[in-house]
Amino acid sequence: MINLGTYLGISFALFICGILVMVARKNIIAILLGIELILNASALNFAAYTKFSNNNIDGHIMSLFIIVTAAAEAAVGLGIVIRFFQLRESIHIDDAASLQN
Amino acid sequence: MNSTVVTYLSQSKELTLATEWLTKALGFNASSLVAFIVFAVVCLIVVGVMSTIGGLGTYAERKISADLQMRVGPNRVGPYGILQFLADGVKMILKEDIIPSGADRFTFILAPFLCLIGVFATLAVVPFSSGFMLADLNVGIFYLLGMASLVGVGVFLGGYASNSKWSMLGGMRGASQIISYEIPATITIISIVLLAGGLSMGTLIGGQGGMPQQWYLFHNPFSFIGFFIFFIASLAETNRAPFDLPEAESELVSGYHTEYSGMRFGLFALAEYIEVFVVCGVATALFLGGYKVPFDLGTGSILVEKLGMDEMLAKNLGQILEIGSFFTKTLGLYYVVIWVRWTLPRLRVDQLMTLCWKYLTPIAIFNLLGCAVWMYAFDGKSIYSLLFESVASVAGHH
Amino acid sequence: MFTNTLFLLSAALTIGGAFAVVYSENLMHACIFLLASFFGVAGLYACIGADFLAATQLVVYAGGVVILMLFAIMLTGGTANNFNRFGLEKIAAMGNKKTYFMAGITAVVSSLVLLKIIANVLRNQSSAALEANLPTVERIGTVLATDHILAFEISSVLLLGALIGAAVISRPRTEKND
Amino acid sequence: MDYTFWTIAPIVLLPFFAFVINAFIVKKFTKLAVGISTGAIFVSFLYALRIFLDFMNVYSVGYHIHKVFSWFNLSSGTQLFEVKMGIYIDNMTSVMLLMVTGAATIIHVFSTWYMHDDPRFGRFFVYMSLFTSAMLGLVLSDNLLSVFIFWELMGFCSYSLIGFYYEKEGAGNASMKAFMTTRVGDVFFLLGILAIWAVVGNVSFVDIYNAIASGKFNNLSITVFSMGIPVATLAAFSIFMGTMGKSAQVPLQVWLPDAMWGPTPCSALIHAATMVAAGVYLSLRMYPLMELGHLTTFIAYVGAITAFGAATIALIQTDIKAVLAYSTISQLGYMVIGIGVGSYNASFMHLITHAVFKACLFLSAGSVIHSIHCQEMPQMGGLRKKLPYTFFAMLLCCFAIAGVPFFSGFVSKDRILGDALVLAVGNPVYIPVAILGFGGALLTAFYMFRMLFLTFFGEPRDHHIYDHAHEEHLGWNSNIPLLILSVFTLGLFYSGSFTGQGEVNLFGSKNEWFSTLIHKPDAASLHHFAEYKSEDLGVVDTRDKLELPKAEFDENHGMNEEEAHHVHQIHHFGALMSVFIAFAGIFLAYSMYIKKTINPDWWAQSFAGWRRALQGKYYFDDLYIGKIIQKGLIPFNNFLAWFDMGIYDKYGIDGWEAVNRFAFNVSRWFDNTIIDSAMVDGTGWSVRAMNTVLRWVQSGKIQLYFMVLVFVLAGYVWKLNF
Repeated sequence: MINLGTYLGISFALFICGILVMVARKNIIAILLGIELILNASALNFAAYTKFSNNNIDGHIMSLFIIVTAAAEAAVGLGIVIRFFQLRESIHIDDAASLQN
Repeated sequence: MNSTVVTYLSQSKELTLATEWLTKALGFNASSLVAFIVFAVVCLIVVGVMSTIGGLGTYAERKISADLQMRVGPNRVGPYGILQFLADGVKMILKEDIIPSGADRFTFILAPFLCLIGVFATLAVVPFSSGFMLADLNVGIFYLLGMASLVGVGVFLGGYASNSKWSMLGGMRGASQIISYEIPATITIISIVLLAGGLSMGTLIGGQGGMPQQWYLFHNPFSFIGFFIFFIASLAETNRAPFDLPEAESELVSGYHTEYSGMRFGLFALAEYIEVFVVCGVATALFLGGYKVPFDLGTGSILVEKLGMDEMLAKNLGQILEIGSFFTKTLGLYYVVIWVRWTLPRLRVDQLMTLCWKYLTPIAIFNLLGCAVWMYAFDGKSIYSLLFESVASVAGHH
Repeated sequence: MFTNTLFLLSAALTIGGAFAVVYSENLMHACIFLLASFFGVAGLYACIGADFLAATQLVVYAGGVVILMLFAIMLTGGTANNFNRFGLEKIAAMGNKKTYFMAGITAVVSSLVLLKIIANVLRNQSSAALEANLPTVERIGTVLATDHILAFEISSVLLLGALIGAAVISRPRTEKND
Repeated sequence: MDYTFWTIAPIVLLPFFAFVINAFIVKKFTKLAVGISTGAIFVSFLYALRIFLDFMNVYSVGYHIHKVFSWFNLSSGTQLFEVKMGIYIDNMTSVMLLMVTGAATIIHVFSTWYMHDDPRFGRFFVYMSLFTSAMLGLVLSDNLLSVFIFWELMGFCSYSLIGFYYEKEGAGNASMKAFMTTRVGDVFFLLGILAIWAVVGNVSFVDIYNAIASGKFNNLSITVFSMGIPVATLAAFSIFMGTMGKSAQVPLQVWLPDAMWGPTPCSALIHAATMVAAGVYLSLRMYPLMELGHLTTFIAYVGAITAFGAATIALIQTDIKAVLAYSTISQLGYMVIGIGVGSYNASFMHLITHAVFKACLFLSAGSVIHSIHCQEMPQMGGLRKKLPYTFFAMLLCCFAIAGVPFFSGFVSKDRILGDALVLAVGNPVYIPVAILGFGGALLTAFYMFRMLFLTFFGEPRDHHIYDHAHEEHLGWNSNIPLLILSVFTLGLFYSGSFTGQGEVNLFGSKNEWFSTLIHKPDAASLHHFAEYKSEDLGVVDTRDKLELPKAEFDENHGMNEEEAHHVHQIHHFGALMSVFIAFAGIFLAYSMYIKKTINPDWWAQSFAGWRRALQGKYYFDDLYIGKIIQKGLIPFNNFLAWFDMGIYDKYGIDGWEAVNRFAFNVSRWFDNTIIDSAMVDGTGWSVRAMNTVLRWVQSGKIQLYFMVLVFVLAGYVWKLNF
């Protein structure tokens, strides 16, 4: 039961859910949730390939860096969201559509 | 399945016999089934004992506070009022379970369970003794940190879901306090991990000994400071006084569990008391030698050698001594926690954050560096062994 | 058997959580389901012996990212203006049928691509017995401090940058008094 | 001592780190920055000294250190394209390292005194550190590519330091001139590197030597105007053009006199001791290629013309630094003659000796200038009493450069001239070279002592300046460096014999370390390179470097007895002639400027035409600016401008305007008659439709962008079909 295929399948499902959330939602924080899902899917893929391909530790390292990057991204992203909210009183993504100012 | 308690118990003859009998009766190798059953039973025992300790915690708190304030405290139910917590429990179960109409039902129901799950999950790695530990994960302390952070989510969601301004303020205070104080606590833990060279509870305790000079508390000046940082940060993480801002009665009625009643409130309270126990246990394991007892009594080998005792019996006796050692130290710290609560006044929010970010975190980072330098400079020797060795070398012994 | 059970539970939690994130109408609930999904992923890591990764997943996501998200949701509640600056009605914040339709198309296209990529893997499942799971903590530590030291240092710089950046960005702008 | 990469690299890295650090701290901590620069170069000097001592005393002959690492590797399959970088140290490099670090240390120390009143005191040291590290990097380079990189870096530093006083218009122009002129040579140098790469597939010195030894260059030629030009000649010529640019050989010598706008210590380091010598160093490194390309005669002629021509210009200069600048060009010409006549060893020796005495001369000149704040010799005179130490140092250096026996200049220059004479006796083609060489030596002695006499002897010609001149006192960073340098102008540091070739031995042949250490890379020693393999960084050398004995000094230079006797005879004649010429030049100067038995004005009036030519510096500047730039480049520019304005602008832009105007008229008619009356709504609709599409494309809606991204990615992956 535990093999590469199922792991890829789970990661695939996570990724698709992430894309659905990213495109369907109009709330910036919800879109960030989708991005987190996608990042998790990729990290899971790395770990799975590590286990089922060559059992090298490098995949784990990559996953770790993905988690680190995700944390940094969440911090900065949410900072931007809060700043945006202070300026526009909205976190609707379509309010962030002006390409200037 | 890396379960220490199952490994330990499978040494006993009775369990081996039971396994053989079951294998015969069922017609397949029942060893994993037996292991699972044993594990489940032990888990239930741990949860039960811990719940009782949590309940007794409320009693102890009231009794000790009464003592500190020259009062009598609960004295009606049972001898010295010791059954008070049972009465409280019955009261909570029987109380009406109110969910406010404006509340977010799903989250409101979920929040206390999140707290409780987080606390109970941490029990898996709490080292009661060398044999009586549910699982000696090789990322033990790290796992504990991760699971304990669920409590923060629970507190936050509890505050949010109640749809009350007191609750919301309390929840946000609680969550921000918990994630802030996690940082000095984690950095201090890392400095101890540096001393021990591993993340599992077994490794962390294995580097220490039964005697106080072998504890990490007295290993070097930095770990000595680290203990106090860890203890303060743990107090804040468990929302205990003087850091009980999330439930500050004078400002926020009762903080994040203002709107909770009945058993839901009981779950929050239980989670808090068990978490205090767990945190004290971790402090014990990291700094105070954990379950270690002096003179190799833990393994029982000295009993077998000197008294000719049966090996398994000696081992079991050693386990009981170890559990006693662990509980003594942990409950001692538990007493200090209660003592602090009824002695110190509450901090302001800005003081709370100042303490964390301007004092504890820099000191913790300094400690980490100090520990690293100590390990490099003195080859991992403790200050006691350094002194002892220098004295011994002066005296001409080696 | 134990591992398989853990795997099934984790997979169910992961996928269920993810789907719930997609379908929940309440952002707070979506966040909670995301937490569930993260826990599932941690379990999945544990199933293939990535113990350190699992613990990291717990610490970083449960303790950090989700609480941050919750904070951000709380701090950005406020006024919900339903009209944009042109006076047109905005699309509902959690999406409507149209956006879900677009998302569905995107998801179908990307899933076609992904399936094409992983088709070979799914077709050729090796049924070889798995190697025993070894503890990874020490190996990860060694590799991080030797082979991947540069990436490690860069990620520390990244985190510092993110820390300062987040603080600077979200700080309320004060008027200068001169 | 076993050297690894990391025990050698600090030589370059220390000044470089000093540069990096100082670039940040120089504004606030000027003194600290100066200290860091000077300290870094001093430590480098200690490193270089150790390497030099090892090479001189310990290692066997022909031993060299060669450490490489792969810079980048684009090889695929059989096509090799790997660029390696590394360090290469042989005997010559070790001597060069010692010279560069030593001179740089002394000049740094001197600069702490000379520059300390300057508002940009610290910045000067920043440039100097960068320059020193670049020069050391060039010396340590094992391949032409990194030589080129450091070469350009030095060019930049030279540019910055010439334009150091950028408030003065002349300084700015001079720096641009230096940059542009050397650029001509550099382009050729790069072409040469490319030619070598095309043949060898690599530009490492060792590989080039191997390729020459194994005959890869043989029978390779390219056809230009139906003439077959051997690639070896082409490559050698191109690289020599680089030398001509950097070492200021005719006709690219015009930048060096103008480079004297820079601070004097920078002139001493860059434009006398090291950077200009780097060109000669490069040609010496590439000597086998020059020989293979039959370029030596050409090189000899270039050197001879430069040596003599620059010396004649120096005769009439009145600016003390200008005299030294032309003298530098002239002496570089001698080194190039040395390459041309195959006097490899002597040429390199002249490089070293010249670096020492010319650095000292420049520092002395700097000391004079610092003392009286004036550079014009007619306003000096009688400074001997005011500046006794400077006078002493300058006197020794003038003896050295004039070729007085027992001084270093005599030893090295005489050997070059002697070898030129040997060739001239055998081959009449070289006769002009020898004549120009000896003539230049006469002029050298004359103009150097003219400078000395005008500056230090006689009565003060400008009493105001003389009275305000600072008295000189001994100071660790003011005149001690001059005295140290001047001591090293004595010949016995370089050669034990009178002529430097073993004849008339004074101190025993053991003192002939220079001739023993430096060997012309002939066919035998080139084959010797095939045995060596380069090593990775950090590998400790396992070759047995002590197995072979140290080379003995060979009095016959590998020739048989009869030949050697013949050659020695010519050398003796050349040496006597040199001595005679040196004293003749000095006497001439003495009688003109001290005794005044010969009136220089008479000479000036009698040869007024020549004098005008000399004052015009042989009109090279006029040629470049007046003819090439004004008649060639500016008309070409004007042509381009005319094309732009007259053709493109007139017919292209204005024509387009006419078309537009026509379209505008048509549309106005259309608008007035049809649209305005009938189709306004339709236009409005179409505009709105277009607008809708465009708005959709650039909406700022990130999710839309993401969808498009996914679709494009999908198409791409589908197309790739993996």
